[in-house]
Amino acid sequence: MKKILTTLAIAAVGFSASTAMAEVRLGLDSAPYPPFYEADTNGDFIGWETEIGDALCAAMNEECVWVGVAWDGIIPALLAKKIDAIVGSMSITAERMKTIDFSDKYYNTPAAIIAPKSSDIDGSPESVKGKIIGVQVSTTHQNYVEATYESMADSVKTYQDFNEHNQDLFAGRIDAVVGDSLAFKDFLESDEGANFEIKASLSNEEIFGLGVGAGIRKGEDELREKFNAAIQQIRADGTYDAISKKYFDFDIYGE
Amino acid sequence: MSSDTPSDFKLHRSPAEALIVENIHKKFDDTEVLRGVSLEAHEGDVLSIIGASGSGKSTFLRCINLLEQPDEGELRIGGEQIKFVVKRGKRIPADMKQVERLRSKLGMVFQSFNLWSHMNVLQNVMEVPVQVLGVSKAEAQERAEHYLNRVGLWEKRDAYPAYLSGGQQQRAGIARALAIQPRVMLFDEPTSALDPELVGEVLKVIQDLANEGRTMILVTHEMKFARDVSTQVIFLHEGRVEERGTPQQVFYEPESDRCRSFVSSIH
Amino acid sequence: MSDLFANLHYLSFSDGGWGWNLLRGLASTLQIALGAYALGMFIGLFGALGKLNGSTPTRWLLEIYTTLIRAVPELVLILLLYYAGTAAINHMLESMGFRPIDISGLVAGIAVLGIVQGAYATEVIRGAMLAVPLGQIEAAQAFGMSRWKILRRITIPAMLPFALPGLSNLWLIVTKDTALLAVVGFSELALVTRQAAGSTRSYLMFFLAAACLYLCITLISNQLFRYLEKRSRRGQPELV
Amino acid sequence: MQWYWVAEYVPKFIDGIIITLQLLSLSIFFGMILAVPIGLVQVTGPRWLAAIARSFCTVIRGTPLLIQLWLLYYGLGSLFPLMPEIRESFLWPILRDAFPYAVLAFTLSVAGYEGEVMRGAFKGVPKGELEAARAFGMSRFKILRRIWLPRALQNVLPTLAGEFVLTLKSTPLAATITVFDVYGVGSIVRQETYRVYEPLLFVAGIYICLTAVIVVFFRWLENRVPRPA
Repeated sequence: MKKILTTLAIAAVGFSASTAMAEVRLGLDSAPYPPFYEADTNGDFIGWETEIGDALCAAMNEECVWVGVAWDGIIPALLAKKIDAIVGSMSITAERMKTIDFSDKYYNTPAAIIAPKSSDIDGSPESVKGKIIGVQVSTTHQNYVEATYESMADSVKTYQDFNEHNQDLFAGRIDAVVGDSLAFKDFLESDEGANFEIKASLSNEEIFGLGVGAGIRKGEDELREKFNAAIQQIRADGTYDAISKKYFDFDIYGE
Repeated sequence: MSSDTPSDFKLHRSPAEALIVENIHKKFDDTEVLRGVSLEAHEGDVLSIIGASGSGKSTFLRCINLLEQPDEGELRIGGEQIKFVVKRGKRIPADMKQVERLRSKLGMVFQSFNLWSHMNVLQNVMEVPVQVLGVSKAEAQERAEHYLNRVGLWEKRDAYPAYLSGGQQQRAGIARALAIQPRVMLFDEPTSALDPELVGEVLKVIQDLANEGRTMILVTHEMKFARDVSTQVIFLHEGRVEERGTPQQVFYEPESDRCRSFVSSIH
Repeated sequence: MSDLFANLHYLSFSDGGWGWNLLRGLASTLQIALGAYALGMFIGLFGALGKLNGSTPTRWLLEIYTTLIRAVPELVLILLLYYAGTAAINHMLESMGFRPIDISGLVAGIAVLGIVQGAYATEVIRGAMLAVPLGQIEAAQAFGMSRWKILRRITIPAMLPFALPGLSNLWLIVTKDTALLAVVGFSELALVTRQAAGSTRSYLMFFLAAACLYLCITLISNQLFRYLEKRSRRGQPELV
Repeated sequence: MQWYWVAEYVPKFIDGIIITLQLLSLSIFFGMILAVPIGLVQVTGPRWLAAIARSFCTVIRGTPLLIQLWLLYYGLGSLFPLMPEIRESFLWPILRDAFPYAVLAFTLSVAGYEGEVMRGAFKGVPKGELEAARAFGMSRFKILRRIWLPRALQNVLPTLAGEFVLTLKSTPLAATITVFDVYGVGSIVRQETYRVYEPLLFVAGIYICLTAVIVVFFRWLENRVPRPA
């Protein structure tokens, strides 16, 4: 009994100690999404987007921590104040704007469909007839697949995690995957991805939105403005390009 | 004792041979429980086996239908010899089919009833005729109701064992044994697990069966009962037959001192 | 299969290996499990007392609590409590004029699993308390012990042998239920495994490794509980 | 709280309930079929077989179902590309689908947990009843079929409802490998409507109803089967 009470006391202390709200908590998907972000073997998040996020925080003069959450629960986590901003490759869309606000975009890359090299999928709805398409849930890519391919395809399978549809593509359980063209790079360059290629770049501004921005709770305009200012600042002072150069050989910001 | 009973002998004795057990030995680990026990039962015999606790009488009865495997000795049931083989140093029946067939000729009544608790009384009594003897369901039911009537349990035929008194359970157990129409009935201390006031109703049923001329082997602590119903009484002591004879001989003129002091309890 | 062993270096503790990270995940798993178990016990003890001695409304509330928790999948409960629970607490605090608090993933995980555990623990402990012969408690009352003292000195020690099998089972359940927190993105063993598997694409190997770690927890716990059961049963004949 | 979405998603939820019930009934059916021999050999089987059965139960009960599920689906899936002949085989349409993996994982889980329960149940049948069956000449198989198994099942009946509810409660895990059961449909609603609590509460309500159905069904079953007092 004593032990139980002590444990509870410790838990209560830990509880009250965590009430401080000094830092900005940046939320991203716990699952790896290279080259934008992934947990390294130490459990720390690394990648282009985390470097950009750290640079933004430096520009905002804020202390930031990264918090991994489940992708399909990332908006609820923001609303439940488990995180303060989503910096995890979330596209700015009208649908999401009903629930949350976004900062200005900080990158914009095209979506793509990948399939085995031998496949005759070319990105057109007709070419996916009778095929099974995989896509990550709660993404603009899912919206695109539902709008464009679902009526033609055999079925659409949705995944929690970007890597899992790649794994199922590799295992042959699905015939094609729709996702971010850059995020596919890592997979296509691996041994498992050697037999696959980008079949087509997909564009649809209405669905894919205007690029990726930081998701922020409605009504927190102050934080949003801070993000916007910081994005402008790192674009202007060369920090953005310096970081991007380490990862990409082209301008990821888009036109 | 000859295992080859001449037919004139049979005619002479008139009743046919029902069960012959010869020279049974049984060891548990290092304890010798039976050291050569023999017995011969003919149609209509009522044999009682008495003796102190641990004298081996229950083990002996269980050896008869091979619930225990005797280490030595022979068994003949209804004239059919049980075959044994030795495998990995253990003596076991050679042919389980034969054992099962012969077992279904022996109606065993247990000390703790051992009714199947997931079946009601009627199902308990019908089970072996239908499942082992291949009797049709209709006939088995007729038979079962007949024997339940005999033991005075017809009204309880739909009850489950758990809802019966010990005496009723044991009478159901007797009906179950009767329903296979056995060559020999085996009773293993049928009243030991009963409250004293319930012993009478069970003994009465057994008494009736004895009067009817059924062949029975009875292991019991009820001395007076054994004296009254038996055609032969066997007194076991430390795994050996110490005294054997008519009730008169065993209870009133025993040759052995041990038997005399044992049976003195009923005087 | 050859693939399975070619990637064994991913499990190493040196640079580029996920060994330490898996162990860190294991540590969080144990931390949450211990916390949730303690909380569950606490709820269970008072839940059981409430069910046995509480007023009618208390008993009704506890009945609803245990029934609902035991009828809804843990995964749904975790999501509900994880998102709604913290939001509700903050909402309440704000309406009462306090600042919202930051409930860390660890605390939330412990709270969620603890509430689930509490429902089961309530039933286990209630059953065990009912199994304690009334006479022992009456004896304590007769000697003038206070209610609290009777609970501490007599009821709890006397019910332990009856409760331990159920409680050890609950411990095994909570260690495995921590894996469900992976679905809300909390970094414990299952999620770390998933990250490692996703990064290295060695799914089979990492899931096997994680299964082994969980199995180790179970086997070690079994030994521990066996010892505890033996101890708690001192002075009593074998339970049948 | 907003519930405007319910009407729109009712057909999807019905599909989800059907998937959940299929998952539940198939895994319980196959799981119990496995559990009976797993329990039996631990009581009466040869030592090596009993050891295998015991280890199986320990492993299944000692590791999270989620890990088992992922191990089967993604772990085994990663082996397929190494064996091209599998893709040519007639089994591929089955191996390709996620549903059979979920059924397999839950079946093994039921087998592991209920195997342990059946072991206790077989052990709990009074020796005397089995002996009586032997004494009347029943064969080993007939004793198992007529006496031992029915008695063991009767022993476990009161616990089965609880065990099946536990299985029902674990079926949402299938959603993590792309099977759209009730929980999976709830997730779709969450993603499409951006409402967090209402879909979860709705899903919780469905599970409560399903649980109630199981409990009531078993109570009815129990009343039909006599219990030894």
